[in-house]
Amino acid sequence: MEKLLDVRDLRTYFYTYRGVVKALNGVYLTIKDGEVVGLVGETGSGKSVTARSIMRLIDPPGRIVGGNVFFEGRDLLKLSDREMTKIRGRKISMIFQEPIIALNPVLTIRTQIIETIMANRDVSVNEAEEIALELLEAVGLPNPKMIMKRYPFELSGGMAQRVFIAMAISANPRLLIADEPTSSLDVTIQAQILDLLNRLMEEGRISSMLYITHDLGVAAELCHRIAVMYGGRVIEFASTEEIFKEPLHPYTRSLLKAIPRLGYYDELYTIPGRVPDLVNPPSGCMFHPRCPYMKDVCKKEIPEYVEIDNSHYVACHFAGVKDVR
Amino acid sequence: MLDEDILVVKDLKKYYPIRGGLLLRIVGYVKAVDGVSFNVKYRETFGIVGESGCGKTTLARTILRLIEPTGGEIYFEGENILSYKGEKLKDFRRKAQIVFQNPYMALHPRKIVRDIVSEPLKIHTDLSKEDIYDRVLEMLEKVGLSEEHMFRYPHEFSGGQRQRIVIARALILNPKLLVLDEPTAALDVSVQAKILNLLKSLQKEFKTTYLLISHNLSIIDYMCDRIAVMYLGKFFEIASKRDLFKRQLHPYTKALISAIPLPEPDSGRRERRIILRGEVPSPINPPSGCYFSTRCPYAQPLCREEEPRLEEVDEGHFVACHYWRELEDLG
Amino acid sequence: MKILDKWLMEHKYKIQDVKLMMNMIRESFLAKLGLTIITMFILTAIFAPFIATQDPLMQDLTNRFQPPSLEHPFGTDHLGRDIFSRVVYGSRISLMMGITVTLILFTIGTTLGLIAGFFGGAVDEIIMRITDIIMAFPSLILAIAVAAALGPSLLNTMIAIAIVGWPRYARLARANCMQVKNELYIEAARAIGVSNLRLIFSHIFPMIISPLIVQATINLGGVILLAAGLGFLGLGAQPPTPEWGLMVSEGRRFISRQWWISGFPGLAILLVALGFNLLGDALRDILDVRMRR
Amino acid sequence: MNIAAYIIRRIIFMLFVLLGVLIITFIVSHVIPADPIGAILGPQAPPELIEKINREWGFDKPLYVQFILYVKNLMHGNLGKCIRTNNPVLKDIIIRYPATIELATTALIFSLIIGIPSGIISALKRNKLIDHFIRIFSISGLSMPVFWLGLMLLYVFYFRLGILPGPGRLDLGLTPPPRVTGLYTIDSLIAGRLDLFINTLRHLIMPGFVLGFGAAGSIARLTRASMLEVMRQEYVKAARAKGLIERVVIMRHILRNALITPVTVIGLIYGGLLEGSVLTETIFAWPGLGRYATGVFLFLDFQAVMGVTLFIAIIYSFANLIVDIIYAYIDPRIRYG
Amino acid sequence: NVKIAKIKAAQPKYKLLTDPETLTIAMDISIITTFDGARAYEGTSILIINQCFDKLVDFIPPDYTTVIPEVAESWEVLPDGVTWRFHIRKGITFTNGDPLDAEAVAYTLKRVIILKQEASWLLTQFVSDPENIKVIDDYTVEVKLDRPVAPSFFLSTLACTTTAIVNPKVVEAHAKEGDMGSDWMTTNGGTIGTGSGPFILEEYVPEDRVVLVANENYWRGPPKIKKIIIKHVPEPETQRLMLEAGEVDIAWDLYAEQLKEVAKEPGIRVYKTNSWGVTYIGMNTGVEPLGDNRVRKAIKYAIDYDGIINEILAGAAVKAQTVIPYGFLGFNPSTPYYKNVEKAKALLAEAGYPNGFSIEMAVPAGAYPALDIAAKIKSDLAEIGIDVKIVQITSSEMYERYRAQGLQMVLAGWGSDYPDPDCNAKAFGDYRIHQLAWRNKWYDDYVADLCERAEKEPDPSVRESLYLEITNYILENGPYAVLYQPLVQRAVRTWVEGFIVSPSSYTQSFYEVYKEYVVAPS
Ligand SMILES: Nc1ncnc2c1ncn2[C@@H]1O[C@H](COP(=O)(O)OP(=O)(O)OP(=O)(O)O)[C@@H](O)[C@H]1O
Ligand SMILES: Nc1ncnc2c1ncn2[C@@H]1O[C@H](COP(=O)(O)OP(=O)(O)OP(=O)(O)O)[C@@H](O)[C@H]1O
Ligand SMILES: [Mg+2]
Ligand SMILES: [Mg+2]
Repeated sequence: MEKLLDVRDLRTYFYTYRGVVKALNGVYLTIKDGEVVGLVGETGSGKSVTARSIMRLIDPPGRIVGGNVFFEGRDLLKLSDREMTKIRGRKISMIFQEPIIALNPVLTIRTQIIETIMANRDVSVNEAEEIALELLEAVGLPNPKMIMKRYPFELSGGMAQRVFIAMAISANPRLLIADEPTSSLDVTIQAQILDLLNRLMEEGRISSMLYITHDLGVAAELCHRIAVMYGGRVIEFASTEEIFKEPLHPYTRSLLKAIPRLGYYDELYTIPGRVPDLVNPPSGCMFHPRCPYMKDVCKKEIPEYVEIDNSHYVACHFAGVKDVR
Repeated sequence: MLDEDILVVKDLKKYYPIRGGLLLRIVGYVKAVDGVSFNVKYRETFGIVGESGCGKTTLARTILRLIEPTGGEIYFEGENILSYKGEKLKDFRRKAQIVFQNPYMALHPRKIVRDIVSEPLKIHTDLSKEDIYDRVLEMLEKVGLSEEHMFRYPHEFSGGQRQRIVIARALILNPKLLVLDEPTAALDVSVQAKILNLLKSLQKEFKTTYLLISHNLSIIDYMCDRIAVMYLGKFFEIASKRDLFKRQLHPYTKALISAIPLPEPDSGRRERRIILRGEVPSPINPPSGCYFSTRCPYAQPLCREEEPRLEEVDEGHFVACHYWRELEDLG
Repeated sequence: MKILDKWLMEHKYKIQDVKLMMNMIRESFLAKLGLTIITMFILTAIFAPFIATQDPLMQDLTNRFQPPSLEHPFGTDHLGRDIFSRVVYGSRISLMMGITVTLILFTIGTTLGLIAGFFGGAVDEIIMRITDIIMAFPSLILAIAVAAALGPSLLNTMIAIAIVGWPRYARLARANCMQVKNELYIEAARAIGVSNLRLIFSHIFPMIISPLIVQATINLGGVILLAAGLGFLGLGAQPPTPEWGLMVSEGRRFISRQWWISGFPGLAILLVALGFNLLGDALRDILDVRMRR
Repeated sequence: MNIAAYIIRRIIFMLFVLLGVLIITFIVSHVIPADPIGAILGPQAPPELIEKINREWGFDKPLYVQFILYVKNLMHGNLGKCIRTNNPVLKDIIIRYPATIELATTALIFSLIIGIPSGIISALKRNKLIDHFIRIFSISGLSMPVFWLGLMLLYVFYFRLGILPGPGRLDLGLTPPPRVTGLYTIDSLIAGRLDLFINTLRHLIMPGFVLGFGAAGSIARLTRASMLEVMRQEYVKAARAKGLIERVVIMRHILRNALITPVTVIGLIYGGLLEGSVLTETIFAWPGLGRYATGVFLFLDFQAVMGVTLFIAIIYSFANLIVDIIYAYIDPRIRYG
Repeated sequence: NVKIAKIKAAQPKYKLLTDPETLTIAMDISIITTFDGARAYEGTSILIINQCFDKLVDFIPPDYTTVIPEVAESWEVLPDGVTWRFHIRKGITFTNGDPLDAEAVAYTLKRVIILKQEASWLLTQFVSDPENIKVIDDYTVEVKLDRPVAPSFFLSTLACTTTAIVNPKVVEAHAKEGDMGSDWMTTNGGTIGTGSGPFILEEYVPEDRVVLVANENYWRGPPKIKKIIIKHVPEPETQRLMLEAGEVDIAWDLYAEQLKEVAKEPGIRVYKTNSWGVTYIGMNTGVEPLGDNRVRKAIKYAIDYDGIINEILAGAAVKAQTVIPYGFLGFNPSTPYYKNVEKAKALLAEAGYPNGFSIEMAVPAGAYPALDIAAKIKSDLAEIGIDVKIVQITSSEMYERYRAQGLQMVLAGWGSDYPDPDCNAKAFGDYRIHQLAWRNKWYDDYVADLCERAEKEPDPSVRESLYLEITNYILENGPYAVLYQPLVQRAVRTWVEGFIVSPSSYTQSFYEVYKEYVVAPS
């Protein structure tokens, strides 16, 4: 499998009155064709910024200050705005955490879905309308004709997310970026949406996906590979099994131990300290103030992002050292 | 009404009126809590689980008399608190406390931590300034904060720390009942673990009774002794934790438990998952008969006509389903 | 020393807040501009006797209609008075009036708004319906009506503006109060057993004060403008008071030749109002940023 | 709730507000005892005559009786008489309001033409030099004493440069077009008099600009704020992510939503312009309601005061009503079910 | 032609823009209220009515002491001293050709009494019953007065437009509900057939213009100008510009300063005359310490009369300190008061106020130059330690409060409706008629009695000496500081000939006006 997306050393900063928020500090990430990659991490770790940086949708005061985003071999960051517009929606599309506020409140669903189809496919209005109906059907919405006439506020969260998914897959993009598409939804509705995504992948409507979530359970179910973010970096990236069975980074390990699971009643493991302040990040390894295995070098040097085992990437000075594991 | 019950709720209802039309008359009701009965024993942790909008928060607020119920009775330590007024109500407030869903919103943004945590003492006791200071410090240390935090504003804390402050404020008067309304819903996993641990240890120390509300079954399972499953303002099933996870009698409970994604690759749950049809109906126009009948994979004609009552089918195991027996046989 | 230390400790973050705000003002060109203008006028008002070159009331009928010159930087008017000195003294009147009226508006409006917003029901209905009625009047017209009815004088101008102006504050306070009232931290306070009065003034009020202050800053400019407008119509200060609006009005008869008689006082009105509006606008931006963080 | 019910409710509410306006005006115009009749008749008129005429006007009756009488007459469309002009108040108003409407509308058009584009540019070029410039301009608009601006412009463009006409609605040598609507612009076109039309427009420039300047400032500010707000919204990001070209994003997603706010305040702004006309008309000798209003207020001419206030309040409320209805149409969220 | 040459030389840059046959006047006509003489009580209305109607008698400016016959060719008083007989001039017709006869005159007079409108008191102060007006024959009317009065007094009021003769046929044709056509006349008075004056009202557009055309059949011969257009120009500054540009022939309402400046321009002449009124400061003797005549005198000595007249008013006033204006019977030229701070201070000290006191002075709101004068007086009185608080009040309120004796000091004007001294003398002197003397609480029976005597005195010279005594007494003791007598001034293009300025609207005629013009080379 060839690399569809190859993000290298991506850096995105926000220039705010509080100072420079270094939201991304060199993110590495690859997605192969036909693969679902999960991006997990706690609030503020930079998941959304990564997604938006790939789409080049960072608004001022934010700016992508360095790195490359290779997509189908081309560096997206070097494209003109016009060319980038052609990538969005056609090649890479995106779905959002809160589908209701991501839909324009004063336009009908019909307007919004048809404008998307027409922007990315060379079709007439009538054809677009047919495609729209077919798509709405495909995402499991009952009575698509009715839905088309509605305004976003008349939809429930689950329905709106389905509409959004329909729009996102309308041009058969090669990559779908899903930024926590279910975290604003209920468990049972979440199950429906996950089921839908699975089905769409099976049907071939979705080929590759970058799935962002903070819920390790969701990632475990959906993804082939998982990247764990912390403090604006991907600190571990491996296949789903390895992440859960053999996590190498101390953060990943602590995280896994902190999740309550059914039938587990012992005291939960906790990570001391708090998430790093991205305006004044800790020196060296971002995680060192909270790390149980912290050594002097961790305070001084930023660990490199290296491949340890086969396709198992980690950014930790001691990732290879057995006893620390 | 047993002596061991700190709280007894009987057929509690809370309907929010919807106004509309020319004269803004009441045109309907949101039946947020629609006839709920249960009891909470001293020192236990009673869990209520349900999806968003099913009325959990409303139930919590009603029990604490932050809003007035539309109907039903609430007995706290044997007394009907709905008749409380003035001093009695104030007294009730020191005995029953609440921790809210969103720690980011539950603290006054313009007050420093010391003032926030000392407020209950100022209202309910006449301790001297110094005593109050000492008590506040002591409490803060118990929840894992220190003196240097006393003069900070809430926005300078992380979500977890804020929730600690909320807990400190709730426990400083040593209440008998603490209602926890999704105390970790807004927090990250690593922080959530700390709060849950803290709550557990504090319960041991203060011997408080917890009423824990959550939409996350794993948390409920981790924390609670008994669990109630709520849907559209009603309880579908009440059971002790062990019972419930062994044997779910209500199809909704089954679906809920199967819907939880587990952090274990290839657990095979995906295949066995029960995917419910459609959306949760609106509490304004709940379906006729059993409220779950619109989404229930096993619904029968009877379900759409007659509402099942919550009945005790086993020692301490209540369920509201016409066909729970048949379903159990089905497996 | 200890007390000071403790105070500093307790207010460390408030002080930081203020510092942060000052930083933001410093970063905003418009805010700096506004603050500079206001400071200039406030200093002028305080030190008027030292800045003015002569008695603002002194008439010199042999020296009428002098165009601006070194001796009379802004020229002289139709009674031979030095316009510069009159403009300088006028700043006292305008600022005094603006600030007093705004304080009154703020107090009345906010209190009523808080009461209406907090208690709702009949009280709310009554207060809000009154504001509706007053707001259905164009404010200038109502102010003119009230000022005309009460008879022209500085005090009556102030009363007129106060009558016209409080509903804005009441509405703002009410809207914010209703919003804050439903915030979780207010409910939390109620759960603790905090009394209504304490809720309103110690919990809700501190939360809604910022938008009100911004409103007041912007409104100060508006009040000064409105007062000048009434002065211009002859409903405000009495001659020979050096009130700017009145001065513009006095000079109006001579506008085709002696533009400076109206020109400079009007410019002063513009500048003061501009100063407050610039600052208020910038404050609002800053507040917006703060609210969003 | 459907739109009809919404409108009916708004109208009922409006009537209520207008009654309040009446009561307040009535109280206000009677706080201080005044004798407009005596003032009109001058110092020489014998007191008996003054009393007689006061009696004829019903001014000797108790206040509440006067008020009830007034409201009764109002029901029959009778607004009473203006003491000063000796005309029925309604007639006085009808003669004058078109001038004010023409002026206020011109000002509104000016302010929209200036305000909306500058607000948009300002938001799109946020924190650039042009943004600062536009913001200072728009805040100056809010801080401008219109009466002074009018005088200064008159001085420069009329007295000094002579490139714009002076006060009044038409050059003095010209006869107004036959009255159809009372708006000279329209009437002159109806009469087929292009020269009059152009002359009217030239006369409208200065007062229209002076009056519209402040409003332009508010509109620019509002548009800017609203644009910035909308540009932050998730759906704008989503629109870009969907692959829409920037023009479509700005036109369909940003502008459409951002302009809702300015549109909804047009009513208020129009009301503001109507009241601003009091000062502007004074400066530009505009024979409209504003000047009339100042006149009757200064004179405490009760019935005229009531009439004018009521009239302005009605226009004001109607403008707001219409805008609310428009609002309900543009923003589906208002038409909540 | 010499005149043409003069204009040409003086006016090279102006071309005559107005029609040579039309007189164009810029005037503020916003307060025209009616064209019915029986109602009109406001200058601009009266000015128009005066052009369209004839009156029984008239004045020829600037002599306002004796009336001349107009519609009444002659008259006599019967021996009872109260019955007057007017002989109507024969051959006068209304503008529609109807004859103007005794019937029309009697109807007009009765109409005024019956309608009892604002201005009616001018007639009803002498005749209160319409039955006392009788038609003796086609051209003789008899009027029986309620009491004897000085003949000049009665006659001067008949020169007012209140009794301008209307055509009963036309008026009655439009009567409804017993209003004797008043409603219709309000907007249509002066149109063809209603009157008999030198001009006919052709068009009236409120707040825009009044157009009058010549009555070619006027009994004294057609007027010299064919048309008069009165344009509504409320702004004095605009009036001035239009006058300077030659767009109008007369600017009606210029300020003193403007007049001073335009007078310097070639091609413009300023016509002046004394007004029928005085501007004064009233001092309420009921307010401490104004009850003390020494204090009042101190105030009179503190005021800089010359400064006010020459500087603030730019000369637009005549120095006068007594209450009867120049040009009236009984005018008293004495001006004993002048600014004398020492003397004023001494008087104050004598009265027990060496450090002055503080007092309110009411001024009509927004009125110029009254406000400037008030400011000047404030600063003058400040020099002797009196602190004056200026209060602007609207005229309605001022009137109400003044009538209720509720003002402390007031800066006001007093104007007469007709040029007879009685009105002024009584107002200022006779507290019993509840006019100015009463309003300032100056209850002086001596001067009040004198006023009553003077009113009835038939012999003009005796009457004159009585008024002299009255004015002197008021000058010394009265609660008034008379500041000046204003001038009435009109700025007129020099190509306008035959214009005579008059202080009163009902003596202002355009009958003799015409234009000497050149058509400028284009
Ligand atoms: N517009 C912005 N201005 C300033 N800082 C920003 C902005 N957007 C994001 N950031 C900062 O960038 C960091 C990463 O944010 P991001 O939204 O990517 O987090 P996330 O991992 O998606 O978190 P969540 O789970 O809450 O969505 C945060 O510290 C955030 O404060
Ligand atoms: N003040 C209110 N007025 C009207 N309806 C309300 C009000 N508060 C809540 N509701 C409605 O009552 C129902 C139950 O709300 P509640 O907040 O109790 O749910 P919840 O279970 O706590 O949900 P969540 O998990 O989102 O907190 C919802 O449909 C909600 O919309
Ligand atoms: Mg995110
Ligand atoms: Mg809740």
